[in-house]
Amino acid sequence: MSREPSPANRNPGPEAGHRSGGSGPRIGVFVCHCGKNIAATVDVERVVEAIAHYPGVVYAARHEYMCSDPGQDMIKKAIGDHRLTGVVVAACSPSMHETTFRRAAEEAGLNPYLLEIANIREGCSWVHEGPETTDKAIRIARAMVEKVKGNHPLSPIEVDHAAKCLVIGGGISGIQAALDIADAGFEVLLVERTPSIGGRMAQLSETFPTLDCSQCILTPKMVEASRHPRIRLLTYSEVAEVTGYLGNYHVVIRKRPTYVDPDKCNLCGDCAKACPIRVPSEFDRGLSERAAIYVPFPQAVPSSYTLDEGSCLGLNPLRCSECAKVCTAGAIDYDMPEERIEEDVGAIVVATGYDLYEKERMAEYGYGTVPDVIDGLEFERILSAGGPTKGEVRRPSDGKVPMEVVFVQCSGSRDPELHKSYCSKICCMYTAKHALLYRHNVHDGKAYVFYIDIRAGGKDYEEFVVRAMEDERILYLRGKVAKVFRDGDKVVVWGVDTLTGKRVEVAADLVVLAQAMVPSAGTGELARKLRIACGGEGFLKEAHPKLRPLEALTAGIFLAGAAHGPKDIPEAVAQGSGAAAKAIAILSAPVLTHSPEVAEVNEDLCSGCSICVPQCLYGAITPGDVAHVNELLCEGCGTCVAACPSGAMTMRNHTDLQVERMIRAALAEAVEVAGG
Amino acid sequence: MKKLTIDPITRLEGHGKILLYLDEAGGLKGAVLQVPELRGFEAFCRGRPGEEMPQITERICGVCPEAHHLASARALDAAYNAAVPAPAWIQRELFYNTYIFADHLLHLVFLGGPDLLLPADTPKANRNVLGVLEAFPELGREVVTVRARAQRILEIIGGRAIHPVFALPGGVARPLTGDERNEIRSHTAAMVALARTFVTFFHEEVLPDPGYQSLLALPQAHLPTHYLGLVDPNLAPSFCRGQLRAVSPDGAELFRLDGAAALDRIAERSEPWTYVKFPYLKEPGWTGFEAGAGSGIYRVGPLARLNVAERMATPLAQEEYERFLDFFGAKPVHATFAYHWARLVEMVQAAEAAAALAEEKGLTETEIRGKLGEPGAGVGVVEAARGTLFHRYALDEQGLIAEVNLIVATTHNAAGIGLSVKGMAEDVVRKKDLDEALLNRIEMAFRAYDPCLACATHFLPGEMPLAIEIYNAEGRLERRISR
Amino acid sequence: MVGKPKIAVYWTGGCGGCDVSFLELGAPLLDVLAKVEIAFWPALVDAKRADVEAFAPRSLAATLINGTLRTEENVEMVHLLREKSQLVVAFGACAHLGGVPGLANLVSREETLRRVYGDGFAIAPPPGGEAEDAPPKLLPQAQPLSAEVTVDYVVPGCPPPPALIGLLFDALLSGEPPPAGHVFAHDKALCEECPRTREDRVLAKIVRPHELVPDPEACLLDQGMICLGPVTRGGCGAACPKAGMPCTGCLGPTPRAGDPGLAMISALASLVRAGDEGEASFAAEDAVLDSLVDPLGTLYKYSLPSYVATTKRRSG
Amino acid sequence: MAEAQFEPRIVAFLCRWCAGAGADLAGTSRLRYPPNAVAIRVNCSGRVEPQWVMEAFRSGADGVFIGGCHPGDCHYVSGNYKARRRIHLLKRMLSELGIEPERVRLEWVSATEGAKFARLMREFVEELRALGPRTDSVEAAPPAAPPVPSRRKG
Repeated sequence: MSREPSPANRNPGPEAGHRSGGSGPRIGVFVCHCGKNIAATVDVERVVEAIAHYPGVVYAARHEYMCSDPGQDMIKKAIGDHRLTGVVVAACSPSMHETTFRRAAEEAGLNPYLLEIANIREGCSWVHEGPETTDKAIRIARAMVEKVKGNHPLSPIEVDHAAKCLVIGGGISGIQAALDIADAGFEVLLVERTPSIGGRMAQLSETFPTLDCSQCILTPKMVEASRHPRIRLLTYSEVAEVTGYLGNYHVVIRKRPTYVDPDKCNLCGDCAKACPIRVPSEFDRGLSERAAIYVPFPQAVPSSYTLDEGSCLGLNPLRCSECAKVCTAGAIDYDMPEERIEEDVGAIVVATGYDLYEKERMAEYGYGTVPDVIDGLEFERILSAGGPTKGEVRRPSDGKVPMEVVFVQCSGSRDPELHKSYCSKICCMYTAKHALLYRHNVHDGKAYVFYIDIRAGGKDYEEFVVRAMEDERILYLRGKVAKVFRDGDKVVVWGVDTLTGKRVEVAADLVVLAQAMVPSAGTGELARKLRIACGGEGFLKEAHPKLRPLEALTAGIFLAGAAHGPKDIPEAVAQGSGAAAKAIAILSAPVLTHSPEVAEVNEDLCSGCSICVPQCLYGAITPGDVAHVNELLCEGCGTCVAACPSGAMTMRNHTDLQVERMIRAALAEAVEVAGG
Repeated sequence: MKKLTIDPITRLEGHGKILLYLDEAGGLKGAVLQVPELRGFEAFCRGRPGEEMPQITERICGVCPEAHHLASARALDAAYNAAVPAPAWIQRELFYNTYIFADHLLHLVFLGGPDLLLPADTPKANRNVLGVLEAFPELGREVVTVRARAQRILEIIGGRAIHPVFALPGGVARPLTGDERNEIRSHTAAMVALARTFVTFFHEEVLPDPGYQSLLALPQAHLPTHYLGLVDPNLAPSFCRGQLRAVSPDGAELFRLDGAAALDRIAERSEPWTYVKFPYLKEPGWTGFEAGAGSGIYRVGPLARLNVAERMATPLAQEEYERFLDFFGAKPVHATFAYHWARLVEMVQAAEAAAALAEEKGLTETEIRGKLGEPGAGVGVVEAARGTLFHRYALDEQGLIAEVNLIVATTHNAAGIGLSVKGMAEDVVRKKDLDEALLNRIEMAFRAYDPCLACATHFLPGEMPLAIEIYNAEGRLERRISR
Repeated sequence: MVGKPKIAVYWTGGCGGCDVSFLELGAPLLDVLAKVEIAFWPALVDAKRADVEAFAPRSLAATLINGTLRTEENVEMVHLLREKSQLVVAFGACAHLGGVPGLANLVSREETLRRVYGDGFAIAPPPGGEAEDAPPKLLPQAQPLSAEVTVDYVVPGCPPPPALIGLLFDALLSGEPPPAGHVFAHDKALCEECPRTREDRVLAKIVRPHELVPDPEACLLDQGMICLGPVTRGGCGAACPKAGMPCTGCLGPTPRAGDPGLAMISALASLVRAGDEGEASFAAEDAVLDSLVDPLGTLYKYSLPSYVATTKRRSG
Repeated sequence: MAEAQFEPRIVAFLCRWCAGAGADLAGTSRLRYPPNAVAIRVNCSGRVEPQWVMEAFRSGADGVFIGGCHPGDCHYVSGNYKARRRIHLLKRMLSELGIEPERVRLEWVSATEGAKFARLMREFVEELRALGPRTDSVEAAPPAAPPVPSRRKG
């Protein structure tokens, strides 16, 4: 019941040793005493005798320490003297010395993939006693001889790659990744959907736990990115198509027209004044208005106006053109076309960031219906010197300074029944920050914080929260808010303090909801284009939750920032640098090399049933009349091989034929053992 | 003692050999039809999914898989208490009439044909379809091509011509398309045309032949038994629907009932000396191996169906049916060799019916599955080419087969075939120096029934002794050799 | 008729469908029949066993044998025919793999006989006959042809599609027959010739044919039906899937599939999904897998005797 | 002399990342367990084919052990889940064939669970001794080889 062995590795390299010889296999077996480690319980001499007479074995020898230079020389010499077509070293676990012995084989002119380790130490001499130990050692050696008989000479797969990287998302995490990669000497395409890079961090007032000004620490990085000779900034742009694979991705980017020539625009702002249109400002979360032609915020990069086609009275046909009339710089060009940029990149970093959970879904907290119920980012804008209230805390409805403010944590988070089941991680911290900043602003104001529990894991975080809690005018109430509703010009909050068990009712002037973080809009669509996975909640999925947290399952694509899950700024920056390091490892390699021991399709047998396709989480298999395996993407797990019903999928040097012969060799009638 | 062996008996479906034991004087001591075959369906069908039965039981017989396929589906309809929608029924009936046409044609030309179409003294080497094709080349070619076209219809509807896959509990697998209907139309037209041709041919070449005339008249081949078959509401023969009607040797109706109820009127007789069960009508009951109104022994198949019917369902068939009645004068017709002629009459009706069904609007409609109830027990009955076929299943709560029982055409006829073989054997051994051609006459006796031993032995024993009784001059049972 | 190659056609424990399929060649049948002499074919001509015994060894150019081996007589006959033939062709699923009657191996011979005839059953010669007249004994198990004699070629299928039978005769009459062991069917699986489109290869539930009117375009496996197409040789034009019914594997496994049942078990289990993969879904996945009723009967419908010996299994 | 007790023959398929590493750890920790099992290392439990398990039984094995990574830990993310489903379905068929499902054992063993690996080996051998030699009729070769070339050949 055996499938045929997979044909020899198609890559250049010596043709199959014993196959070309045609004279049948000539296997050498080298048994190691490992001092007493093996010899104490395994009768090494018996093993050598028994295996020497095993079909296909032409030479068998033993040595005190096979891994020692004399031991290795013994193997090298025998390879030459006995024209060996395969070698089995019966010694310690392959994880110890496989590479050592394979290098030795190669030096002696034997393809390293024709050498295998039979583990008779960890798997035998160290764990058994009595004569059966020797019997088992012989079985292990025999089985490995059978495997080597079926091995083919292979050589590593090598592919060229582009030395350029695509970074998707111009938030702090994406900026950091772009800078690190560019500083390492590689070209970077930094693609940002909005008119300016900067992302969420640009909207923040001050950052915990140090309370330094967000803009002040962000802006330099934004400028650095825009000025960097190796970073090509593509704002107001989106990734349209991604094809190809690790090292050789071909990307198509659509750059929407801003209708303003950034080189000519001098930011005088006359156009915006002249513009008859006013729409809510995205950057200020609707707390202020902007014209149809606008800069999202003063420090925007690139520093140039953008004409928003959506809110403009009309470009085609031209309906207004007031802005052009007043633009002395002649920067406005209504005929600016959409640009289509095509590039080949070796790696991709995805840093598309987060949104806040939609208002509409928080009806129970009056969010979206009561004007003085706002979310954390809106409050950030209110706190910002450059914000709609110039940094004074005034509430949206009537501009009054709120004397009592209620902060609600876990709004939409940790609520599997109604909302999101996960913890949004940063809310405890920024709520504490909000409360403190509010108190700095409104000295006689009073703040209430409703929380389930406080999660302040992070450098200096706990201390920061304690600062807030110790403020006598910030009242932390452990419990969930049941209802928020409007009563005259007050916003009434009903909650329960689960510590005292008392019902709490606050007639507040302002309510700030620490809304759950969700992946930014379009994350799923982008993931499909990139052929990477999203988890249940829509955040991008890493290749391994513990061992490969920066990598997507698709090789050559890396994850950074909140697109991968709720993160605060330092984490997002760290992951940006980490993803950059991963990308640099690819970009800096002279060629990409990959193990040749991968899956392979026998095209004469494949019917294209494509049962194998979903087995591969690495996207290595493309369906078709016959399935195609991208060797570079194949990780060699063999799940597709086991799934293939027709035996068309095989794995190099791990074919069913080999394994089934190993099974028979391992079980064949007991070998007579001395004294047995 | 002398032994003559005919092994294997040929030009029928399944295995069999005949052993004749003669005394020194050359008189017949015993005649045994041995069926050395057992496949054990009854045993291994248990535990299989019910919906698999149409595909499993049809492997009982590759000559009439369509009959098992549909009988099985009907048993499942009943077991699931499902109402089969009209479009599904049109598909099934069109399929089934085409099968009857093709199967009868197969027997008339390929299996029984040589006995019928070639002179009795034809040498063995030519006494086969090839001989027929040589004797009647153009008819032969036409038969081969039209049979292929009929098979094409079975393929379109059934998915495959042999061992179809389309029938399911409560309906059929898929709706048919307009293109498929058009192709079917062209084939049914050819079937009707060939039916006409064959009728003319029969009256010009076969019926006048003194050999056939003598067979029709042969007293040993004249067996007055009861008859059983399906009829439609107008009392015309029906192949896969309608009620079962039984008539006595003098043509009086004994009953007209649905399959399950009719099955209650039938008992199975097992004899200590044989493993085959002999079905008989509870009323009048079992009186031993003898024909006649007093005996519960009945026959099925083409002749039986014409005998239980009062008319045919289609015009051309009706014409031929009347000629058939005129020839024999009285009904029921008891001449065993009239089975061949009856087969022809049915072949005409099947062709005409198929042509009509191909025009039915519902043929291409999409409501093809009835709602299924909880699995239970059910009986399905159809008329296989060679006679009535019962499938009876009991399903467990998963819809797996708990019990299965089949009564197939050749089993119903077992007693009749036995009596016929014995009769022919007596006739033959009376003659001196038995030659091969004479022995063939014994085979002819039961080839007339177009017996399907594969069917009969789907789970029968390795042996089916026949006519081991010795009758005296008055035809009274003298002694029975039992074991 | 002199000079024409002699051929024989014989059935062992079969249903005759293979013989009929031969006749379904239609017009080409006549050409074939014109080119060969049929020396023995119980279904069609009147030659008897005695005639066969009289043939000279290897005087038959080819013998097509269909049916499973069930009785000692079957065995005698196939050895007799092997001796008289230059080439022996396993014709149809029964001779090739054991066929549907091979399902009898799910029940022991003794069990079968007991169920049908009750206890104490013993075969015996007819009255007045000698011992040799007794009907042949049953073999302990149904067997494919290759269990008893060397098989030169295989025409698979239940029954073999006329197209494949045509291939056989083209090869036989061509003068240069293919190497021994040739199977007259495709090496690639049925999916290759199946017009149905394969979308998401996920088995979210298992449905039985009577529970669903399948979408006419989509792959039946994707719709939850256990279709053996992926492990079964092509050559029939995917007749059953085209008819809206799943492939049940009558052409036998592809050359390297090995044990078709185990190959499908691996494939089906690989495709099963019940929510995100992970511990939380284990129970739901098992529920889907357990809804596959009668695995042996489904996965080895035509091949039980060739792949699993089962007579000692729990008596059913 | 006491009559020799039944020594079951076992094949163990171990994934290289978890169960295989766990077995190595059992070795470096010098944890004793009976020598009945011969290990065959695979990259992932998802590579293990039902046909191998049957091949082991055809070759006279009394038990088959498959060791993979714990749920969530698979080096290839989900190969162990595929293995689990395949073995689940396989066991249903084995019992139909008269092979006790307990003769096939799929276990999760991490690279740090050397002790668990040794314990499982001891347990499995004990269980198989209790079960005794196989009584099914799965033979060294199938009852009848299908004609060449439909057997898988090298």
